[in-house]
Amino acid sequence: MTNHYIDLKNSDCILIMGSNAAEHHPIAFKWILRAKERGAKIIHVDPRYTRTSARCDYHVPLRSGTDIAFLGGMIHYILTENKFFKEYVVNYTNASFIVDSGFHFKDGLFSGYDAKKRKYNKETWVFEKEGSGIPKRDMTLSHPRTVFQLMKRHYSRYTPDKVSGITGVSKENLLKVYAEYGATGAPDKAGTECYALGWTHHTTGSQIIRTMSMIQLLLGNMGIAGGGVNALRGEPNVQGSTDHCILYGNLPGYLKMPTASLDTLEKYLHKCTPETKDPQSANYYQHYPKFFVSLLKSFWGEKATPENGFGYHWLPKMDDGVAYSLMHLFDKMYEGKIKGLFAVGTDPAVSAPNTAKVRKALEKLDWLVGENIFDNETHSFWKGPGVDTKSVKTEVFLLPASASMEKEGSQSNSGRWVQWKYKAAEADGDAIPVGEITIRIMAEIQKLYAKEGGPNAEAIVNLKWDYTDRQGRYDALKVAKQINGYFLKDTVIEDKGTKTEFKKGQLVPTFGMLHADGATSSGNWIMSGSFGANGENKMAKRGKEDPTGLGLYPNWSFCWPVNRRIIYNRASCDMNGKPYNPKRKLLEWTGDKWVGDVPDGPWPPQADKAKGKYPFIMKADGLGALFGPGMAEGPFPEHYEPLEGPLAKNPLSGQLINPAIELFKSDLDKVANADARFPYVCTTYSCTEHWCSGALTRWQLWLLEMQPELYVEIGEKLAKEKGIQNGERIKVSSIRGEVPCVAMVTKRFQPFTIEGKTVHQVGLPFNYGWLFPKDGGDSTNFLTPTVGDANTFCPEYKAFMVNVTKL
Amino acid sequence: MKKGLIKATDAFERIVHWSLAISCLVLCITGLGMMFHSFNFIGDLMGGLKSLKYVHNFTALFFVLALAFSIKMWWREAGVFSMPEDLEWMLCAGGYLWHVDHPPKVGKYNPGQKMFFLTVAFFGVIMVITGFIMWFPLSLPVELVRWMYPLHALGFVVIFAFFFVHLYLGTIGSPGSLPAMLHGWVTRAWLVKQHGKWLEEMEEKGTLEVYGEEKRAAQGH
Amino acid sequence: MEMTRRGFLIVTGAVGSGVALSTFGLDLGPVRAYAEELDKAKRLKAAKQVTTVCCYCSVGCGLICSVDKVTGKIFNIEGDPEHPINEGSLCAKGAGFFDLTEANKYRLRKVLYRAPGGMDWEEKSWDWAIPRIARLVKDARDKGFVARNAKGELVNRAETIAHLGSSNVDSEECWLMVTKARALGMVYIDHQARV
Amino acid sequence: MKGIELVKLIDTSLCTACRGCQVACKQWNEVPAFRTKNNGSYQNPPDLQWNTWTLIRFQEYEDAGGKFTWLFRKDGCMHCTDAACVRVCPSGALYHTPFGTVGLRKEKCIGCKECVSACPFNIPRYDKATDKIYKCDLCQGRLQDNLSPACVKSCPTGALTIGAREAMIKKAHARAKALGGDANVYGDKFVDGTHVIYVLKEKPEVYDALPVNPHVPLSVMAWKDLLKPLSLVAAGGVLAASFLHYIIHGPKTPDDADNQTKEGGA
Repeated sequence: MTNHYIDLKNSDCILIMGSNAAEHHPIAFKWILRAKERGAKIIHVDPRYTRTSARCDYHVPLRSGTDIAFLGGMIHYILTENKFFKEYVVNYTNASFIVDSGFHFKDGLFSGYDAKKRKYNKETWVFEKEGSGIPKRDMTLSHPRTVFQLMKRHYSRYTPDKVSGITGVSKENLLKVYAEYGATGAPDKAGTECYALGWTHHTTGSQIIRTMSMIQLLLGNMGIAGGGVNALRGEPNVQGSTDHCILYGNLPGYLKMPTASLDTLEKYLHKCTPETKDPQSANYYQHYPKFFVSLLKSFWGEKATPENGFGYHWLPKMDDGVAYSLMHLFDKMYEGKIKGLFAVGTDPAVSAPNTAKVRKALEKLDWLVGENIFDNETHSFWKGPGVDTKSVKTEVFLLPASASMEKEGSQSNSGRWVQWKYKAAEADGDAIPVGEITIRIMAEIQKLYAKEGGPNAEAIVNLKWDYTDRQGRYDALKVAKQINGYFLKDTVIEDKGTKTEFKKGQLVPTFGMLHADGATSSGNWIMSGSFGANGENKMAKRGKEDPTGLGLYPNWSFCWPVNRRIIYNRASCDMNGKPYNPKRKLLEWTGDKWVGDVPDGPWPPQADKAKGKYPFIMKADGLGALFGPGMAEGPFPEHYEPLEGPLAKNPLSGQLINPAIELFKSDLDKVANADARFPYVCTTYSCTEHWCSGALTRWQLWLLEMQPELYVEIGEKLAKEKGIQNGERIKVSSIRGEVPCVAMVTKRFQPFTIEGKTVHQVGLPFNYGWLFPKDGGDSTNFLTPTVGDANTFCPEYKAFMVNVTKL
Repeated sequence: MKKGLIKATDAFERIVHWSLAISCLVLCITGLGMMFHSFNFIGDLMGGLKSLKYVHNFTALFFVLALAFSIKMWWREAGVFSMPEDLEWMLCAGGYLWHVDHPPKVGKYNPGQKMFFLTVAFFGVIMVITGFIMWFPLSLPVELVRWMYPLHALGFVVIFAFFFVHLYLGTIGSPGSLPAMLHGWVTRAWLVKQHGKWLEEMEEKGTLEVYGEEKRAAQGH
Repeated sequence: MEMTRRGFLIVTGAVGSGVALSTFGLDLGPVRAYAEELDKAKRLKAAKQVTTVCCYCSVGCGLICSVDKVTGKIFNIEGDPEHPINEGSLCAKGAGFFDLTEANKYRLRKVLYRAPGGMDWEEKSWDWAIPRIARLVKDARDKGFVARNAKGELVNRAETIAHLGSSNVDSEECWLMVTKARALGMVYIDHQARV
Repeated sequence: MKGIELVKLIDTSLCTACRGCQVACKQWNEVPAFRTKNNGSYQNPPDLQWNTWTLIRFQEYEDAGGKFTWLFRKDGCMHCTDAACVRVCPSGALYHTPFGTVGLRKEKCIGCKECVSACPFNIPRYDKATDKIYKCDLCQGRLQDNLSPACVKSCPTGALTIGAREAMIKKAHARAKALGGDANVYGDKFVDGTHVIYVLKEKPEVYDALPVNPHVPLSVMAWKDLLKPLSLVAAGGVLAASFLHYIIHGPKTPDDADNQTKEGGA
């Protein structure tokens, strides 16, 4: 989230799209309702009428997988109806930049496409630059190759008629939403968007979110109270686990995982550290080397020296252009290439796409180490339905873990609040925290390598690994401090003429004080500052002060970065630092300093040409990117159909599916697009009463009682066509597999009219598995394809094709 | 036992009577315990109100049996009015309320007793039906179940009231009656006064049993 | 940190009506004698109160665990009324948080092991399992270790072992896991952020 | 009555059916769950049961104009002022608390099930195993220790609030007025006012299992107001009459033996 949960109350218009907030974030929805009570309009755009829709001002159904078309239509509306916040767009975004003359877009493809590799060469996706190296700008936005004009042209194709035909949303509804949301382009209006897995679970997921970000930039809704683009994330510490990057492509703090071609630390740092010639761009990532070297120091401590590149070579390197995501992992496991797996607090045998393939892949493992508080379908895969247990040679460990309230530590919420929690009781039996299990296993491995040696053994043997207390138990505070970072030698920091001295061994109070020469360590630079230099644990703060009245609660827990509650907040003020909306004063420049939230840097506002900086400090150009060359499938989001959809042809172009997605080719990766055997659009989702794969909640009988078994929601019309009764057991099948379930016949799914034809959509929750309860149904991911977003590899769980039949 | 006493009831009759009487009494008392909070203490005597409920419910089973036997046994004698003497008897209230020199002679059961019997039989059945529905109400329509309570209470009102009348008349209100249900032997004088016609019938049929005498079969005047 | 606040008063409901429940007064009246239902509320006040954060969605609601000072066991968990986000309230999953504690009979309590071809779990000790796992990790890693890729570039990758999870453990644990995985040379690393 | 009379307000226009209340109730009161089936609805368990004292009812509703809404209603004890259940309860297990709510002393319940049929809202549920009835007591124990009921405490959106009766009724009416349309207040006008009141978005007759005009059943009135005193009057009357009969008229003694012989021989 750019903003945070409480901030939702400050909005004037909340677009909930790609989220079912009331069901999956009921407490977030509380703040949405607070906004509604204040008079805000709440709009729910979702294929299905849900508990969220029930409390919104209106619900607009759209066909799964057509969000970019819907939002592209909104951009078209905003630009043609002149609803955008011009001052903001001109000054705070790259709308005025002039794009390279080689850049073009034809029939669904941008310049530089390589059909063989399914990848773009992005060399034309760049800006024209002045001699000084600063991008050329046309502040009137009239040059035909300005980002603004290109964008306008690109989205001119997204007319209400066209969009209606693709999405199934009536023209009337489209214009209602566009008008309502477009109205937040006024300087004193705030509009926000809440999304969740309903947007990420698409082959175009990242681009959907980007489209919305563009809308927010156009309307001046970025960086303000009640604005932003807000991911309501689905897991308790998914923010923390993402911040620490349990992800193939990143290292803690979103630092980039090195690739093979970057064979030295210098090359790596050069590649990763962005540059700008514009003196007004803060370009905060210029400090990248400080963050990265401090990370290496936290890994290998004393053993990481300038001479050995701080251990850069000990890190594994990815092959250039190769991904190693969950789907790749199971693809390789299915090929028999992966022999051992740690599965910690996760249940991919239910939650990963194409379950049949995943479960077959697990059978090929030599060993599996599971760590969890309950057993699940992954740990017990060897006795699952249809598995010949005897022939499965996998050695399986299931290690009992402490539950969340049985251990001390921090969790980060979507609003980036890192909250400390305490241990209330010891876990029962032999259960210990996952941290302790990790420490013990790794310590044992270190011993083995110290004794026996092995390839790249230094990386293991030299690893700093002393995170236990005197009793030998896991010490969360010790780890937290290591993450925050230490001064490794006596250091004097100069800031605005004042000198502060830090002793070796003191905690680094903010990432601005990290060093690239090995003088500091920090396990995750964005968390640097979670402790004070004096050792105060800021994550444990419980202050209730609210000086801005906007619900920022700056003294409650720690919020990265540097306790900034709303990021890009300098964009809430005009060029002179005066708030655009005096009623919701997030930040104000008083002439010598910023007052309010922690600003995006201390520099004066942009109007000060000498010292002032642009607001989007993490961008090399310092401005919001309406043109985003970082994306895999193009700098402007374009509508493509899901991998499996009801249409044989994309109504907008000759390019049916996202041209940049990777296609998996195993024998179990089958696809049935516009196939009469599977005529219905299907989507999957969770429910309030269960969580994710249900691996925790199905074991809780109070919750199970409320949602006891797998069901499929079917519209009344389709049910009637099929002769299906409410409550009847039926079967949902895709080309990859089938699941029996209970039919829930409902008015809440209505058929869509797509390109003149009636298209039905159905949906199932993904919370069930065979292990428990015994008669509750199995994973809905038997239906879903192994395919993911071109940038993130989030699987496409939200749009694929099925059939429903009576049993 | 004094010589000359006349046998009014046999052992079986008395057992049934007392079974009915005692179970009815227990039901009334336990019922009272549940009907009025101020009588909840009755439950304490039984180890709690819940035990009282069980006593009430299971005594009811006993009551059902006794009631069935009573009805079977007494239906003919006490369930049918015999005219005209019963009507005459009723017109002078059997001589209970004002002085009547010669109340009409009635059979083994006078109309008052017959009315009592019919009331007990009728309301007894009602109590049984309503009681069982109250005991097992959950599968029945609530509107039906609801009315079982006032009906049960109504039955109680009537039976309870009649119970006292019966008690009074069976004891001090009509001295000489009690032995009929204690050991079964009554005086001739009482019989003449209360059930003259029956005496005559017995004498006619020769079914009269007099203590210390042989049955005087078929002996007439 | 343990919090002892005098009766963690809940005023969610009373805010609108302008009547704080604290003004109910402690007029216990005749019903005080019926202790059965009152016991728990009293135990609550006598308990050690420990704050925690919900482990389901990412809203980050605060909860208070009430721990019996004698047994050391959690006997009640409810929303933390001081918490600025949830203000004491909880959804269905949060309200059932207590069912994640050892009160839940399905919780794992022993190290379980399934031998190759085995038909069922066997109980093992930590001291048996940890060295066994370390051995398996080392063997699998060393066997498939890729020091250099096809192009001959130094990559130091352990491609035969992989790590999944987790977004529902603490950040410190995440950091330990990722550090361990990278030190071992793993590249197949992922967690629920994608699913 | 001592203490403050309370009202729990259920504002259906704010309820998201998250069912936090349904679980919070079970958690606090430590009641177990049943293994249920999906019957084609989110509503589960399908009805209140001895171990489900509050239940969110889900109802798909299309009005005459074809406008669709999904209605959520939290069902549970209404805590009547004139509570039929208290009237009929033989043991005093059901009682009026100083808060105006209807408490339940479980240890006193004898499992007679009278309240089950008497309740105009169909609330109390009987459990065979313990031979007792169960229902919401608005967390009497919590109220007495200055804690709000578990359901109110858990409610995220403010759909459930509790406070002094008059203030809550006022708030309810203000809310219904603000919502406009068919919104109405349910609960303040019958059975002398309930201590749980609703702000309903639709007319009461729209909602499943919600009586439009609830009242203490006539049968209960006949039984408790008429027959109960009547039974005493009747029994007392009979006793008195017998006594009067004895002292005024005297017992009906048999005539002495001579007389009788004479008469008999006549």
